[in-house]
Amino acid sequence: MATSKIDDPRVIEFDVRTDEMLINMGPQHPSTHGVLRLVLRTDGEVVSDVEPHLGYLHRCAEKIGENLTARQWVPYTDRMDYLAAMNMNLGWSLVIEKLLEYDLPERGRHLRVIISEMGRIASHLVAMGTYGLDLGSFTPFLYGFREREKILNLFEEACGARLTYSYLTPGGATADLPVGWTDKCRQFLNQFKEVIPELHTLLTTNSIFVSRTAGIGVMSAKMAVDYGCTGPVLRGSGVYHDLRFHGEERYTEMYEGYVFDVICADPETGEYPESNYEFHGDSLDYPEIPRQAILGDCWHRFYVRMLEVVQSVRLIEQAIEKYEATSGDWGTPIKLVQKLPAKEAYMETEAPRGQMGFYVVGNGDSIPWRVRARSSSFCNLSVTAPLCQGILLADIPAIVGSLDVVMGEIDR
Amino acid sequence: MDLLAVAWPYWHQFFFIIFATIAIGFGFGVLLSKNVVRMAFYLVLSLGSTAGLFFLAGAEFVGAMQLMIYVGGTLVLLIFGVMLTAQKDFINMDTHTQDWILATIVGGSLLMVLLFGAFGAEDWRTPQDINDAHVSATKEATPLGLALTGIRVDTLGESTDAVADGKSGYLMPFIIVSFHLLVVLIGAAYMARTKKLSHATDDKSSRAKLMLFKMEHEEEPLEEAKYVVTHKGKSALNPLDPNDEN
Amino acid sequence: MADFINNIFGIGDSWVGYLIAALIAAVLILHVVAVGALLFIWMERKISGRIQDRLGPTRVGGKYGWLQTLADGIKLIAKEDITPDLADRFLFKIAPYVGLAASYAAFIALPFADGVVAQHVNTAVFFVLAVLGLEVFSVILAGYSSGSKWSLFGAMREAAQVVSYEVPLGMCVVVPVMICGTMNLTTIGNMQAGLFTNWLVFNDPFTFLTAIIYFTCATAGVNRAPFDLAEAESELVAGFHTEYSGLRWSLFFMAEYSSMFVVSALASILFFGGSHGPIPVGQWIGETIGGTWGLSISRIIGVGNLLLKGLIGVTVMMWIRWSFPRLRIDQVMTMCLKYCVPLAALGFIGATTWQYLDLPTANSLVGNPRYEKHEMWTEGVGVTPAADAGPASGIPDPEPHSEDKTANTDSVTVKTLPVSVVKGGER
Amino acid sequence: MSEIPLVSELRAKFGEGIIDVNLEAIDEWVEVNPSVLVEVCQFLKEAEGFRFDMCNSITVVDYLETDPKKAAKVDWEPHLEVVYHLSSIATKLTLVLKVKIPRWKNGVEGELPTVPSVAGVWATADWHEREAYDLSGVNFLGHPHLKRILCPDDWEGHPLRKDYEMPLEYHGIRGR
Repeated sequence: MATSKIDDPRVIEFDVRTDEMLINMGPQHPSTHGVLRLVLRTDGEVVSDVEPHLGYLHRCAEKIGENLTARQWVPYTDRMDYLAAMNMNLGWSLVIEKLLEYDLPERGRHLRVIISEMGRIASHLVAMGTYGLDLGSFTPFLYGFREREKILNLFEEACGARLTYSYLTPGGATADLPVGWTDKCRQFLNQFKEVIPELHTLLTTNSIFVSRTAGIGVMSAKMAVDYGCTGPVLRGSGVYHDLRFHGEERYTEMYEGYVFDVICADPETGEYPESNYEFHGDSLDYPEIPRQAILGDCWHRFYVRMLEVVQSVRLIEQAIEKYEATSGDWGTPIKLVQKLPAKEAYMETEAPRGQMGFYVVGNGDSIPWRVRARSSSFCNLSVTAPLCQGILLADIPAIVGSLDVVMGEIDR
Repeated sequence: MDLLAVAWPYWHQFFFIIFATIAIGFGFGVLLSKNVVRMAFYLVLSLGSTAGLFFLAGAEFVGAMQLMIYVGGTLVLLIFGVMLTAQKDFINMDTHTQDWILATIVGGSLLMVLLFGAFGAEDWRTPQDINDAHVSATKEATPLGLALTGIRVDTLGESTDAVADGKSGYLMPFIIVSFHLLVVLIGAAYMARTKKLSHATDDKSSRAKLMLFKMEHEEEPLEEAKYVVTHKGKSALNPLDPNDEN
Repeated sequence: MADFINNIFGIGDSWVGYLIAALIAAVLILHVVAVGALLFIWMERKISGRIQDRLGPTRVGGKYGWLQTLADGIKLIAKEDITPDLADRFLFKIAPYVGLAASYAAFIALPFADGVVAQHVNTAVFFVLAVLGLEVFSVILAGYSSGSKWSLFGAMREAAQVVSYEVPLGMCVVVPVMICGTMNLTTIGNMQAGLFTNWLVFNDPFTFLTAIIYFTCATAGVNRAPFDLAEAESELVAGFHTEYSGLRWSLFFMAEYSSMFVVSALASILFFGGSHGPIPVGQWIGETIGGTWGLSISRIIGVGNLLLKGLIGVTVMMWIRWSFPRLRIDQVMTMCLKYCVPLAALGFIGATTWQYLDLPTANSLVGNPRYEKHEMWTEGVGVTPAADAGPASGIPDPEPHSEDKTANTDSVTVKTLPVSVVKGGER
Repeated sequence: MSEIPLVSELRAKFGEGIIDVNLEAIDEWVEVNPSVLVEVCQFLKEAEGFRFDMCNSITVVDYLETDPKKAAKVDWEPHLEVVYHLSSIATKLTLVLKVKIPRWKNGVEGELPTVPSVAGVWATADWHEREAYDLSGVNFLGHPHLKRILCPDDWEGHPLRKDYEMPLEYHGIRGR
């Protein structure tokens, strides 16, 4: 962009200029999530330029996808966003079902809603914990992980694994939920509702946390859309877009008949939809927004995630009722060497970190011709460069933490 | 347990020698050392030992003052400055021979003046009575405080009119010094403020570039604030059947 | 002490007594520092565990993990002390010892009970503040000499923070000094004898405010909790002590824990009644038993009181550390310059006017006037409090200069000054 | 078939720039001539009824059948396809654009085919195009700083090409 001649009083110049320093933050830096390397050009304490370097966790899963059949590639989708592996499996299964025009029984759809929303809660708990770690407070991390352990125990009962599940395969799920699983799930949800206000007091309304995040890394709606940010990062800037509402036919039919609302601040008034959680009688009201928070800053992104957890709790409760009402086939997976038609399909689902897109090109036999995974953190991370111009060094973990990126998903 | 109570005649001298050697030794260390940061650290040690000398002489207030002002204040900033600049080629400072000669001449002459002055005072030449009480006198800072606020405790005897209305002390110089420091403080703050930049064109200074970047990226708000949901996730190329309500 | 030892060995007034007395004092302080660090490391793990809903160490040495610190110590000793090749070897090795020396020196002037003090420094408060100011050297030297960019950043932030927090710290300390009229910690401690209402923190609302500001600035000055910029893991890996390992690294932490204790002990002496408990048990026992036994028992209780208060101060610091995120460097600076300094100034002005107008204090509300004669039960015993010849009750005799100069010194008696002139001195 | 408003508008505006429209595919796509790609994207972004302001992903599919047996049966000859998935926040519509380009520039092995870069239209395309260049070897003209994003900078070859050979060793690390 050509620099035009400006003599504007607001442009301040340090005449005592310390020489600029090139500093590597990462790839083994404790605060970058996984192996992300940020090359910072700093002028004393102020960061003037940030350049993320990726590829330290690149395994080229897409090339492997060209040698494996659809069901064999499911474990690779687990390893992309390893904190929300369930939602990755869901994305891949939906794309394959779209390609095969394979429809799922009722019970399978409700099972998928329960599992994917539980995965969303677990992922947001990690996001909350690591964000607290980035800003220096250790305790929220442990509170978050205490709750996440309970979810992982439930997942272990359902599919035997705790991190990379490969549970939701194209055609349904590898196994039905064990007997009594839904009661344990209800128990977990009831005690989890008391924990949520605790998490809010720990971080969301903590005055030091607010002063560290409110008004930092403000991203306008236009910039968010332009850089392809999706999920809580997009909704944090006030863009009303949630694939569970506005997604494709095949994805939104999963959420047919569910009562929940999209967590996004109304750009003019700036309020969030109030919790009106009387669906089950208890009032899980949201903490109010601090004065210094601007729509689109780190605090709002964090706030959107914390409120989405409440929506997920509501969704799971409704899904359990609907799931228990149905019976019979839960959606047995497709054949291992299922022939794929010579067509192509692209499908995006609302993963906890954003819209996770899968693109499959079939060519007649069971091994797909081309497989592509569009990662949400990849686009969310591309915003760090413009956002981190001219901020203090200590704000970089605050901004990168608020984007909640996972390197497995970015590098694939 | 007043450790310094003289039982062994040379106790006082023993500590004096230790502190003196440290002060002078590290003073020379500052002169001779090449590494700038080492010099600064030697300076800390030598000024610290002069503080020790003050404590030895029973002047605790001045000793603590020396520690706080010189070592705690000035030298922190000195080391701060040295640390920031001592990168790559600024780290060693080797002086040429003629500088040495000049320095020894000037230094030596000043030393001579100092020595004559010191040994001239006959008070200091007479061997002090070791058991002189002044060493173990009450080390009380209150008279010092009173003197600073105008009442000279030790000249209370001569009751001139100055003493009566409390003007005999050092109140006047005390006030002058504090105003002087205030002025210096404000001056320093003024000098260190950030100055306005006259032009910001292709100046590569990072701060100018980033301010410029920010100004060009003034975001104008997205046009449609409210989004109307028309076709829920439909493909644009899908033949729109009229009765499709979304 | 020294005369006591000389009498025992019957070697008369020789230097041996003094040497042993000095050694005893030094070893006692070393114990406070070392055992303190030992206890605090274990306490930190247990408290952080409790706050984070977990148990903390339970295996090493019994159910409560008593020996966890010992295990850490052995691990640290066994670890290899690496010196990076870019490092400035001499300064790199010296830095931790400078830090430990500074915080250790602060114990010299800290009175643990009425007479129990290593070296009776009259300007004790000023001395402790001056010495605590030296601790920043160890961090700067460590940061610079380990040669890496990150530790340099940590050291710069640290220096900026500690130097700027000395200002409000100094201003807060002036308030108790002004109220008690002396910088001698023992006297300040003794002035707060009696019921806890006599503590300076309840003296007037302004000293209460100053106590809070003091504690915040002390936490920042010692680099703990929300102000621990220097070793902000999330930005600068581990700040200035990134390159240290093994014993040298543990010395830094010993210095940190001991200066934490010094600062909270100072807080308890200045504001929370020093070695006097809320109910003056030590004093009663001292009076009832009387004699040297009464004196020594009350002093032991006094030492216990102070150690307990120091412990409580350290626990509060740990509690704050594990429940708050970290502040940014510019927020720390604005907090210091825009909040702590003005509030400290307000506290100072308020306390002075309160004092000048002689408004009622908590003590006077309860009915017993402040400064009833302290140490009255020691006079009868004939034990001169350790060289504390300067009770604040009157102006001492001016120092007699050397004989030949002023012949008439011994004729000068204590002059009672016109009260109007020396109002402050009366206290 | 009834004329779809978007297709008619595109045809009206760009004439034969729009090569083909396939409505039978699961995701209907429009094939565009590379020369007119940037204008089409600019138009799609600003078109009143459509406003495709989010470019979801840019993928490069390599159509080359390596083993001769199957190559005979295949009905297309070897080429690269750059697939743009677009979606719109305002109207919640989705669209797929395709650009067909030869595998190597004017047939010379090792010479990357070129496509005009849409990084000017959508900022997210910047990183997507860098990844497409890095993994599939397509040179995007006009891209602000086109260099590898996932593989190391000095890596030769483009892994997602069908005829890609894994290097024997890389800086002393054995490849195969």
